[in-house]
Order: sequence, then C-alpha cells, then structure tokens
Amino acid sequence: MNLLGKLSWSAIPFDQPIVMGASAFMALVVALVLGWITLKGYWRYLWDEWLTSVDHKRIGVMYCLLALVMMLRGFADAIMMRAQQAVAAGGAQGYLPPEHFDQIFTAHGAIMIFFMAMPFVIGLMNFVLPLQLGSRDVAFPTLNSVSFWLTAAGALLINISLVVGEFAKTGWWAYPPLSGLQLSPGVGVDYYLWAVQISGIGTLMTGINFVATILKMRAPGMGYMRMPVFCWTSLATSLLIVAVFPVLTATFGMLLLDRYLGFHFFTIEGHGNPMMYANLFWIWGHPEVYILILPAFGVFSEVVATFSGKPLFGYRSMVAATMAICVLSLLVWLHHFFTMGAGANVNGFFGVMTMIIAVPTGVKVFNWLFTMYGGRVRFTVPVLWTIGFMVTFVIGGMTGVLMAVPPADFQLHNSLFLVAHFHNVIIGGVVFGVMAAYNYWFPKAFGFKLDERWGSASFWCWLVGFYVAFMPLYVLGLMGMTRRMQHYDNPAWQPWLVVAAVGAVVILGGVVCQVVQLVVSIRRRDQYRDATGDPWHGRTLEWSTVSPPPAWNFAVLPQVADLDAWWGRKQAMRANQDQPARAREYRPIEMPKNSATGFVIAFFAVVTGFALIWHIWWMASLGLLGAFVTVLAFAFRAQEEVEIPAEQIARFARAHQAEVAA
Amino acid sequence: MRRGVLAVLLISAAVLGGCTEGVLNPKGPIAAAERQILFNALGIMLAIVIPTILATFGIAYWFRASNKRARYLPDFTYSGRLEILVWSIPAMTVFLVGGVAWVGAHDLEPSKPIVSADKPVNVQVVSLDWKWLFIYPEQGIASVNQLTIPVGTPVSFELTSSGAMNSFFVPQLGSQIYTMAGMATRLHLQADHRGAYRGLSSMFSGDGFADMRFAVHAVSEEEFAQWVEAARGAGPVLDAQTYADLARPSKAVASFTYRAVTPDLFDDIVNSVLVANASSPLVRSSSQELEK
Amino acid sequence: MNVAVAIETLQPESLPSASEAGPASKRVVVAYGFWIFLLSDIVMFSALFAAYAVLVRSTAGGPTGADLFNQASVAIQTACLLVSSFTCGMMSLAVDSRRRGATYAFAVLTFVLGAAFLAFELRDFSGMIASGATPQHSAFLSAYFTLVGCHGLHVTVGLVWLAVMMAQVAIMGFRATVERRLRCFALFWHALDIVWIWLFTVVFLMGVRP
Amino acid sequence: MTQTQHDRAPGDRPVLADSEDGTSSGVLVYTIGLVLAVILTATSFWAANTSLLWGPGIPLGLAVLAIAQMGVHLVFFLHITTGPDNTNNVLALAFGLLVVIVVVAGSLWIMDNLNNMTPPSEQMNMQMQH
Ligand code: HEA
Ligand code: HEA
Ligand code: CUA
Ligand SMILES: [Cu+2]
Repeated sequence: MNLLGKLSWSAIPFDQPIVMGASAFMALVVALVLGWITLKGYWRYLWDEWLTSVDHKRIGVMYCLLALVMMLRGFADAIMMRAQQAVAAGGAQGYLPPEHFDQIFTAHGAIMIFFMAMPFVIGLMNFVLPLQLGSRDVAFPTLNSVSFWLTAAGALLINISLVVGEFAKTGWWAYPPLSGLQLSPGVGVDYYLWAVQISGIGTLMTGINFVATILKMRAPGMGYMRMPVFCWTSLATSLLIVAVFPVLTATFGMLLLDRYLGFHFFTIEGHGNPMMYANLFWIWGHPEVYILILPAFGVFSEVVATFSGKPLFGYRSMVAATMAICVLSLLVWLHHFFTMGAGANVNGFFGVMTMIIAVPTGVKVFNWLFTMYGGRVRFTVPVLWTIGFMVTFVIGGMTGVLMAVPPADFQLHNSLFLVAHFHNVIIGGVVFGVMAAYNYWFPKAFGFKLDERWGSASFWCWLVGFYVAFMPLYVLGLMGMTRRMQHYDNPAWQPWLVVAAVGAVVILGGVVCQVVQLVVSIRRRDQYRDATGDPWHGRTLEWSTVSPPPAWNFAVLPQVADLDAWWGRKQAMRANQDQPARAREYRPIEMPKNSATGFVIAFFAVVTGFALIWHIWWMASLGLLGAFVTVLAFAFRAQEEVEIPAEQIARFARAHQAEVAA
Repeated sequence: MRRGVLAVLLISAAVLGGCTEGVLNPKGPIAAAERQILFNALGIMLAIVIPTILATFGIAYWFRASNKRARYLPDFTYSGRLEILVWSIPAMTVFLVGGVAWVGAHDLEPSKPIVSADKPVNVQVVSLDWKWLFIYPEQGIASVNQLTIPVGTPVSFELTSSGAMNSFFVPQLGSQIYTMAGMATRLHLQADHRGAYRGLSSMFSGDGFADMRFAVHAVSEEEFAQWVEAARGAGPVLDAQTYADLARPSKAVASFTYRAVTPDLFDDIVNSVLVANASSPLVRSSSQELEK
Repeated sequence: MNVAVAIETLQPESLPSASEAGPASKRVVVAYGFWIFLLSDIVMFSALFAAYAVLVRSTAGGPTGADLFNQASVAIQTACLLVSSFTCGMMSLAVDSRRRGATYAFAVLTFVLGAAFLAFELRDFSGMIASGATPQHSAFLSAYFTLVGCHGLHVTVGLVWLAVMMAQVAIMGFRATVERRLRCFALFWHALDIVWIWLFTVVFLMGVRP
Repeated sequence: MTQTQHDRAPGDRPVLADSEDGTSSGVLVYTIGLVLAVILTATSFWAANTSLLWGPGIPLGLAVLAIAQMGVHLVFFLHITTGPDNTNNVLALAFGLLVVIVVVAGSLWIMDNLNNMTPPSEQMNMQMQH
C-alpha cells in the first residue's frame, strides 16, 4: 500500500519552465509577505484582529482581499491566453502547448467565477449589509468566519494545483464524458471538484446567514419597504445561493462518485446519462450569473441615488424587478444547451423565458436613468463606473437576448461571440460594479477616501481596454471562430486577436492605475481623511456611523422612520438645528467572541481536500476527524460573548463627536 | 467612445458581409434563415438599446452638478405613467423578439427535414479524438475530415461520438449540433452554392481539439457522383477493426476515404462505444499519445 | 452635525408591525437560519431525486427495483422513523419543561429507533451488494444507492448530533445555546422524515410496481 | 430588544408553552400527527400492493398521499401554520418547494425530450424507450 496515494515527485512539473517560474514567483511573494509580517512582529495582531475575527466588516475586507489576490491569478491566465491566440495562427503553435492552454482557460473561468467574482460580491455584502440594516453583525458571526475560511481553503487548493499535479483540462463546465475518469485520468478534475465543493459549503452557509440577517435582524422600524435596494438585491442573491448551490454540490458529488467509486451517473457505460450533467450543472450555472450581477445592480442603485442627490426613482418597481429576476433566473437554464438536440417546444420555451428577464433588467436601467434625471450628478469615480456600466451592460445584455433566440444560438453557441457576451456582462456589470463599490465604500471601511485622479485614470483604461479587448471577439464569433482554440489555421482571424491582446494590455494599465491609486491614497490618508463618517452626503444608515465603524457598528440601534433612513434623519436635524444635543446614556453591548474555529476548520478542509485528490485515505480521515473535533470544541465552549462596557462605548462616541466638531 | 464602438461595429459588419467565411456569409437555406433572424432580432433590439445609450449620455451630461441651467427635481421619485412605460417598453420588445424565438425554434428545429424535391443524401457523422468520420450509408463509402455533398440537395445527418462530446459546426451552412456517445442527434443542412467551406467542432473535447477541422466540399451532382466512384476505387475498408484503429487518438489527420463500409457500423458505434473500446484506445494517459 | 446623538431623539413608533419590530430574538434567528438550511438540504435531495427519476430505467440489463426491493423491510424502516419522530417531539416537550430525565429517556428512544432504521437499511444494502447489485453495476443502481444512502448518511449525522447534544445537556445543562441546538436537532429530525416519505413513495412503492 | 408575538421560529408550538397544560396539549398534537401519519403510510403501502385499484392511477394516488403526509408532518411535527406570525417561515417553505418543483419537473421534461430526440438507434433499448 502506498502511504502517499498517487502523490510522487513526478507530480511537480519540473520540466515546465513557465509553471515553475510562476510558482517560484508566487512562493517568493508569499515568503516576502510572511517574512515582513514576522519582522514587524505583526503575527499577534493579525491573529487576534483578523484571522480569528468574527466581525462582519473584517471578514468582508478579507473576502475582498482574497478576491483581489485571485484576480491577479485570473488576469495572468487571461493575458497568457490572449498572447497565445495572438500568435498561434496558421501553422504556428504559439508558446503554450495544448495540455497547458487547456488548463489555463479552465483555471481562468473557474477562478474568476468561484474565487474572484463570488468572494468579491460576498465580501461587499458582508461589509455593507449589517451597516445598512442598522444591526450589529450578521445573524451567525462565527459561521460567517467559517464560510470565509472555507472559501479561502478552496482558493488555496486551486493554487496548489499549479505546483503539485495539474488542473482540469475540461473547461469550467467539466462536462462528462470528458471529465470522467477515462478521458481525464489525472488529478486535475479532482482539484477542481474538491476546491469547489469546499468553498461551496462556505458559500451556501453565507447565503443562509444573509437571508436570516436580512429577514430577521433589521433595525427597529425598517420594514421591508424601507430596506435599501442593495439589501434587496443581496436578499435575492442570497436566496439564489440557497436555492442552487445545493444542486451544484449534488452534481459535483455525483461526478466525484463516478470518478472515485466507479458509479455510472454520467458514464456511457452502465447506461449513465451525460446530458443529465449538463442539465444539472446549468440549473446552478445560470442562476449563478445573477448571483453575481444582482449585488452589482444594488451597488449602482446606491451610487446613482447618492450622487444624484435624489432618492432612487421608482423604488417599488426596483424591488419588484429584483425579485422577478430572482425567480425568473431559475427558469431559463436550458439556453446553455440549445444545441444538444432538444425539441422545438423545449428550446422555444426556454428561449422566451430567458428574454423575459430583459424586462425587469430594462426597468432597472430606465429607473437609474430617471434617478439621474432632475438630479445634481456629481461625477465621482463611482459614478464613472456606473455610467460606464449602463452603456456597456446594455450592449452585453442585448447580445445575450440575441443568443436566447434558439436559431441564432445554433450559429453563435460556443463561438467567440458567446465569450464576448459574457465578458461584456461580467466585466461591464459585475467588475464595474465591484469597482464602483470599492471606491464608494472604501472611506467607510478605512476612514479615508481614495484618490480621484488615479481612480478615473483607472476607469478610462478599463473602459477603453474592455472595448478594444472584447469587441473584436464579437466579430470573430461572427466569422465562425469557436472558443477554447489553442491554435487556428484561418489567418483572417489573427488581426482581430492581436487587437484583443492589445486591449487586455490596456486593461492591465487600468489595474496598475488602481494599485497606484491605492498606494497614493494610503500615502495621503491624512489629507483624504473622512472625519464625519459621511463623505458622500449619503442616504443610508452605514453613513450615520463612524468611519471606520467600531466593532459594535452603532452605539445605539438606529430607529428607522422612512426609506433612505439617514437622509431623512439629516433633514430632520437640519430642520431643528439649534436643538441642543442631549447627553446620551449608553448601555453595554454583547458582542460575539473571536474564534479560531473558522481558521482551524479550513486548515483541516485543505488537508482533507488535498488527501482526497491524491487518494491518501489515512490523511483524509485525519482531516475529517480534526474538523469534527474542532466543531465539538466550539460547541462546548463555555462563553460565547463578550460584553463591551457602556463606559467604553461612551468614550468612543465622545471622541468621535469631538472629531466631527473639530 | 460610443462613436468608436459604433464605428468598430459598422466596419466589422461591412468587412464580414463581403469577404469572410463566417455566419454572415451564408451558403445555404438554413444559414440564410438564421442570419435573417439574427439581423431582425438585432434590429428590434437596437431600436430600444441605442436610444437608451444615448439617453444615458444625455441625461448624465445635462444633469451634471455644475450645470446651473438644469432643473433640480429632488422630488421626482415616482410617476405612475412612467412606471407603466418603463415596464411596457421592454415588455413589447420582448414580445416581438420572443415571437421570433418561438417561431424560429419551430421552423429551424435541427431534426426537421428540409422541404425539397430532391431526395436527401444521408450522412452519418462520428466525432472521434480528434477528427471527423463521415459515413455515406447509401453509397457505402466513408471519409475522414472531409465532407463532400451535392449542391442544392438536402443532407440528412445522423451524428454520434466515440467518446467526448463535440459539436458539428459548418458556420456557412447553419445550425450546429452536439455529438454524444451512446446516442444519435439529427441535423438537416443544405448547400446552395458550390464551394469549399470550413467545418469544425465547437465543443471542447480535449488536447487535440483545435485540430478538429474538416473541409466541406459542396459540388455539383455529377462531381458528387464522380467523387463517390473515385472513393469506391481506392482506400481501405472501414470495418470494426479499422474503426478501432481510427478511433485511437490522433491529431491533424490528413483527409482520406474508405472504399467500403460494413453495414450498420454506425449503429454499432452508437450502441457499443466506450464499452468496447474501454480497454485500449480511449484511455489516454495524458501526453504520451500526443507524441505520435 | 451631531450625528450619534441626534439619532436616538426620535421616538420609537407606537406599535410596530412584524417587519418593523426590530431584530428578532436569538432563538428565532437561529431557528429561522436552520429552517433555511433545511430547505437548501431538501433542494439538494431534489437534485438526487431528479437524477434517480431520469436514470431509473437505465438498468443496463441488470436488476430493476422490482427485483430488489424488500417491502417488508421498508415498512419496518418507515415505522422506525415515524415513531422516532414522535419520540423526538416528546423530547422537545421535555426540554421545554426542563425535565432532564424525560429528555434523556426520549433521546435514547429516538436514538435507538434511528439506529434500528439504519441497521435495516444497511442490511438491505449489503444484501443487494452481496447479490451483485452494486452501485457500479448500472446507472439505476448508482442513483438508487446515492439517493437512499444520502438520506442514510443524514440519519447517521443526526444520531451523532443527538449523542453530542445529550453530552451537552449533561455537562452544560439547559442553557440557552443548548436549548437552541436541541430545537434545531428536532427540526432536522422531522425534516428527514419528510425526505423519507418521498423516498418510500417514489423509490420503493412506485419502484416495485411493474 | 423588542419581543413581539408577531414572529415565530420554525418548530415553535402554537400552544401556551409556559403553562402546565402546554405539555399535555403538546403531547396531543404529536399524537394526532403520529396517528394521521401512520394511517397515510399504511394506505400508501396498501395502495401499492393491492389489485383492487386501477393500476395506472396508483402512482398518482401515491403522490397525493405523500403530499398529504408531508402536510401532516409540517403541521403537527414542525408546527408550520399559515398564521400571520408564521408568514416568513411559510414564505421560505414556498420558495423552497418552488425550487424543488422546478428542479425535478424541469429536469424530467428536458431529459425526456432530449432522450426522445436523440434515440440511440432502433434496436437499442435504453431508458428513453419506455
Ligand atoms: C468573472 C469572470 C471573468 C472575468 C472578470 C474575466 C476576465 C477576462 N477574461 Fe475571461 N473567462 C471567464 C470569466 C471571466 N473572465 C469564463 C467563465 C471563461 C470561460 C472559461 C472556459 O472556457 O471554460 C473565460 C474565458 C476567457 C477566454 C477564453 C476564450 C476562449 O475560450 O477562446 C479568454 C481569452 O482570452 C478570456 C479573457 C479574459 C480577459 C482578457 C479578461 C480580463 O481582461 C479582464 C481583466 C480582469 C481582471 C483584471 C479581474 C478583475 C479585476 C478586479 C476585480 C480588480 C479589482 C481591483 C481593485 C478593487 C483594486 N476569458
Ligand atoms: C453576470 C453575468 C451574466 C449576465 C448578467 C447575463 C445576462 C444574460 N445572458 Fe448570459 N451568460 C453569462 C453571464 C451572464 N449573462 C455567462 C458566463 C455565459 C456563458 C458561460 C459559458 O458558456 O461558459 C452566458 C451565456 C449566455 C447564453 C448561452 C449562449 C450559448 O451558450 O450559446 C445565453 C443565451 O440565451 C445568455 C443570455 C443572457 C441574457 C438574455 C441575459 C439577460 O439577463 C440580459 C438582460 C439585459 C438587457 C437586455 C440589457 C438592458 C435592458 C434594456 C435596456 C431593456 C430593453 C432591451 C430589450 C428588451 C432587449 N447568456
Ligand atoms: Cu440517450 Cu441513451
Ligand atoms: Cu445563462
């Protein structure tokens, strides 16, 4: 019996200079960071204040950080693909052999969806939701920490695959039979499946957590029709997570059973049915893209209202549209396999259902327009992203509707037209959304604003880069070029692919500007300090508290009387300005205690996942046992909460008032 | 910016319309109908999307905070009439496009035979790692990576796969359809013009995927007959044994023909597939097969 | 602007409706969160049910449900689960009225019934496997073992959970957290019953019909 | 924190939990639930095995019995009612059921259609030939 399962030295691709170089670079960066922390003696601080923190704001920030790190990986993959396709024309093979190229597009798709976009929007919701709802934390703070660390565990596993073994070469859908044991005997598919299973548990628990938070933890007076729109879109997203992630877990579980135990769900042998995999995968897959875009819609709603100096136009319509998208998105999944041969009624039904989503989405677009109408629009960086989004997303949405016409999709399916569509909506929608959010809420999170000049420079690079990089793909799709091509023989395609590569480089410029923006802003943080807690003249409750907010968010739970609670409060205050500030009486607050549970469980999850991938059964058992014991230890913990004394809260509040007054 | 985008779109449309081999340059009735549907749907949507984009720029620009002439309407937050408009405009658009989708889905259903006076040519397609096998059951011949069809005659395809999923796709002739092991999909296409068209797989199927190209030769009736005759006179015979050889993974195979085919080979492929081959050719130990 | 102070000067409204009442109590939040989890779990089962329904005729020439299923055993399993649901309810009542002895007694009953259920299920499984009807034999059997086995796995988790909870009652008493966890356990146990209703109906009863 | 009677947790019994007779009426509720469930289960097992009933209708009947029994469990064991204090719990349940129905019915419809459209070949006898 082999103690190390399938693992051996040959799993490490010493013969591939690109991989080894990238790994060495990554190892170097990690070593540098760890060394710096050790040198500065920050470990204690890091452990106490971040790694074991159950504060939703800290966890939100860590989610976004994780997303940024994974973004680098995903972007590196994207640049490599663009470079490969720019050169591999005619007889040329480019610099990436197929085995490598195939891993790259799979990793790019999987990482971008699961470990860049998902953590980013979840991070945002984590940070913002409790503040907007006027509550002290999410419903289950410790569970929240577990969720985050499980996501991080999945991300770590995917990155380990770069160095030890290989990644899947199947595309991010991992359709069988290609992803079955016969055609993919290596560990690549297993890395993918286990990484997603582990992070998927975290995501599911996040969804549950947010649903409970939004429905049960709102500040007194905040009825449903007084909830900020971002909370509504987050509710819809969380409901979708709860509704479809279990399906993904079950589907990947079945594929794992096929691969590990010789089951026959999706094999041809034993009369399994691979079409069933496609069906189940997209039952999750389509709602997933709305899971990503809905929070972005929420962000744009907040940004447009705030910077137009007006309440959101047609709030009720916005809420109705959000919930309509939530439900409709569950009924359209077949549009990802119109060409599998289903009959006309099935194709027609799902085509029409798909298009119906354009109605509520259009309502949203028009309502944003009417919000700006009659406003005083301040062109800050978040607004630039928002307007860029409104223009770009409408184009991407339109090409989506085009592909929802089955006969059109018979021609466009799996072509670069499709690739252009989804980058059009994902970059123009989700990425622009998280950028707007990042610029909008940064001062709330860190107490100082981001530099506007570098911010808008970054925006323009992104916008121009996006169009240069992806409009050519529409053209190529119409020219008949399909996706996932490691090389091609048609020289007419090459010029467009070169342009696309240039576009990706322009986007890189945008990312560089963003990094510069961050560095510059940190340098000038005193100049950009946000002392009032309300730098944008905001409308919702998060702007009513200090920037950055204390652990308990609100010294006293706010009392909500209308939509745009904070705006109304400010108006009321202005009305009776000279009423003297009453001295407050603060009461002690119970806050959940920090807990290492999440971190430790995630550690064991990595161990278990790695062991399962390499068939090291003893290690997998140990990992599971470790996780179980950790849960037990948590369950038997004597004390769960710490009390923050009224004195401390009063001191903090007084200090803040002094600062505002100054 | 916006003008740049439009320019790019217009130029590309012009370029594509003329000289390329893409879906905008159809050579058969299916592809032509699909292009028309594509253009119609696009036109309907542009009628609403372009005004939306223009309005975005216009409103954002006019209501900029520094514009003293713009009226500030902080209470303009609801209007019943506008709400109705806002819901009904996209709804009407979708009604129209949805109609196109529904009717189009029925009209161009891939398994629906093409109405024609001529008897269709039957072709059985098998996607293999990584090449295409075309069996002409009536002619008793087969070809690899090359599909020859008579112009003006409907072609009735029956498609399957030896392993991974693929998608059979000839952009200039129209609809693509998946090929899947253990089952047979149906597709009907027709070429109206003589010429050579590019065919490929659009569903990723593994390391040799990029080379899964085939040439489609649409030729006259007589030329087709000649080609069949020529094929009958040369090349190996396709039977279970030679099929097993062919099924072994290989890339960028030059096209060739088989002079004869065992009857019912296609059905056998559909029914036995991997089970029969599980032992050797399909188990690819990642890279060593690729060396050949 | 004197923010932090001004906020609380507004009077709370007189009689808030449910949605304006402010944060719910921890008890409600926990149970509601768990309720959502149960729904997600049921969605996961629905994917397995869908797979089973699609693959039920794909027997690859092997045995069908009618050949394999033992109705007597299924009836016994059903009885065990049903009664255990009842004893679990009794346990909840005992917890509510803080009766330790009754809590243990009903917990033990519930545990024994659950274990009996599992024993019968495993016996059926091993019988099938011994006769060659393994999950590796056909798509139908893969789906069957996964669907039913997944429910069995849930029951196993429930048993471990119950045992841990009894230890908690013994060590920590009826503390608020312990009580909340017991409430969640009861929800879990009852929900498993609902899954089982569909299992015996769809898999076993419909499956044995020709 | 505001404690209102508006909001009930799933699994909360509607009876007066504090008073002494709370327990006994609780026992009554569970007992009724058990009796009903046993009756329905027995009927299901009987219906599946009898020859008295019209064969093709039996699966439908079994499904109805299962739905009824699910209702019994929800009401008597999980204490879900349609009262206003239960709105949130019921809404969540309704959403869950919607998803379940979409997943199961949608998959069956699609897969059945695909299987019919992509038959293996005449003589082959896979799941698609019922
Ligand atoms: C969230 C999803 C996402 C994102 C953001 C991207 C971004 C990019 N993608 Fe993506 N791509 C996918 C999802 C995504 N992609 C998927 C799902 C596939 C299919 C995979 C498959 O075939 O299986 C795919 C496939 C795919 C292909 C393969 C096409 C083919 O099959 O032939 C290519 C080709 O070049 C490509 C290019 C790019 C490029 C150049 C970018 C970049 O230009 C864009 C740059 C993006 C970033 C840099 C990340 C975002 C950055 C941030 C969020 C930074 C925030 C910073 C601060 C706040 C400081 N993508
Ligand atoms: C954030 C992500 C996101 C979003 C929001 C969308 C939104 C939409 N998508 Fe997209 N889609 C993806 C991500 C996304 N998609 C991905 C990742 C894939 C491919 C995955 C893969 O294969 O790897 C994909 C693939 C995909 C396909 C499959 C194509 C194929 O495989 O052949 C289809 C087909 O119907 C489609 C349609 C749509 C539609 C109709 C919308 C609609 O929601 C768009 C609605 C919006 C508008 C229409 C614009 C605004 C509206 C108005 C201004 C009103 C007026 C307009 C009209 C009435 C038209 N998408
Ligand atoms: Cu489809 Cu067998
Ligand atoms: Cu979709």
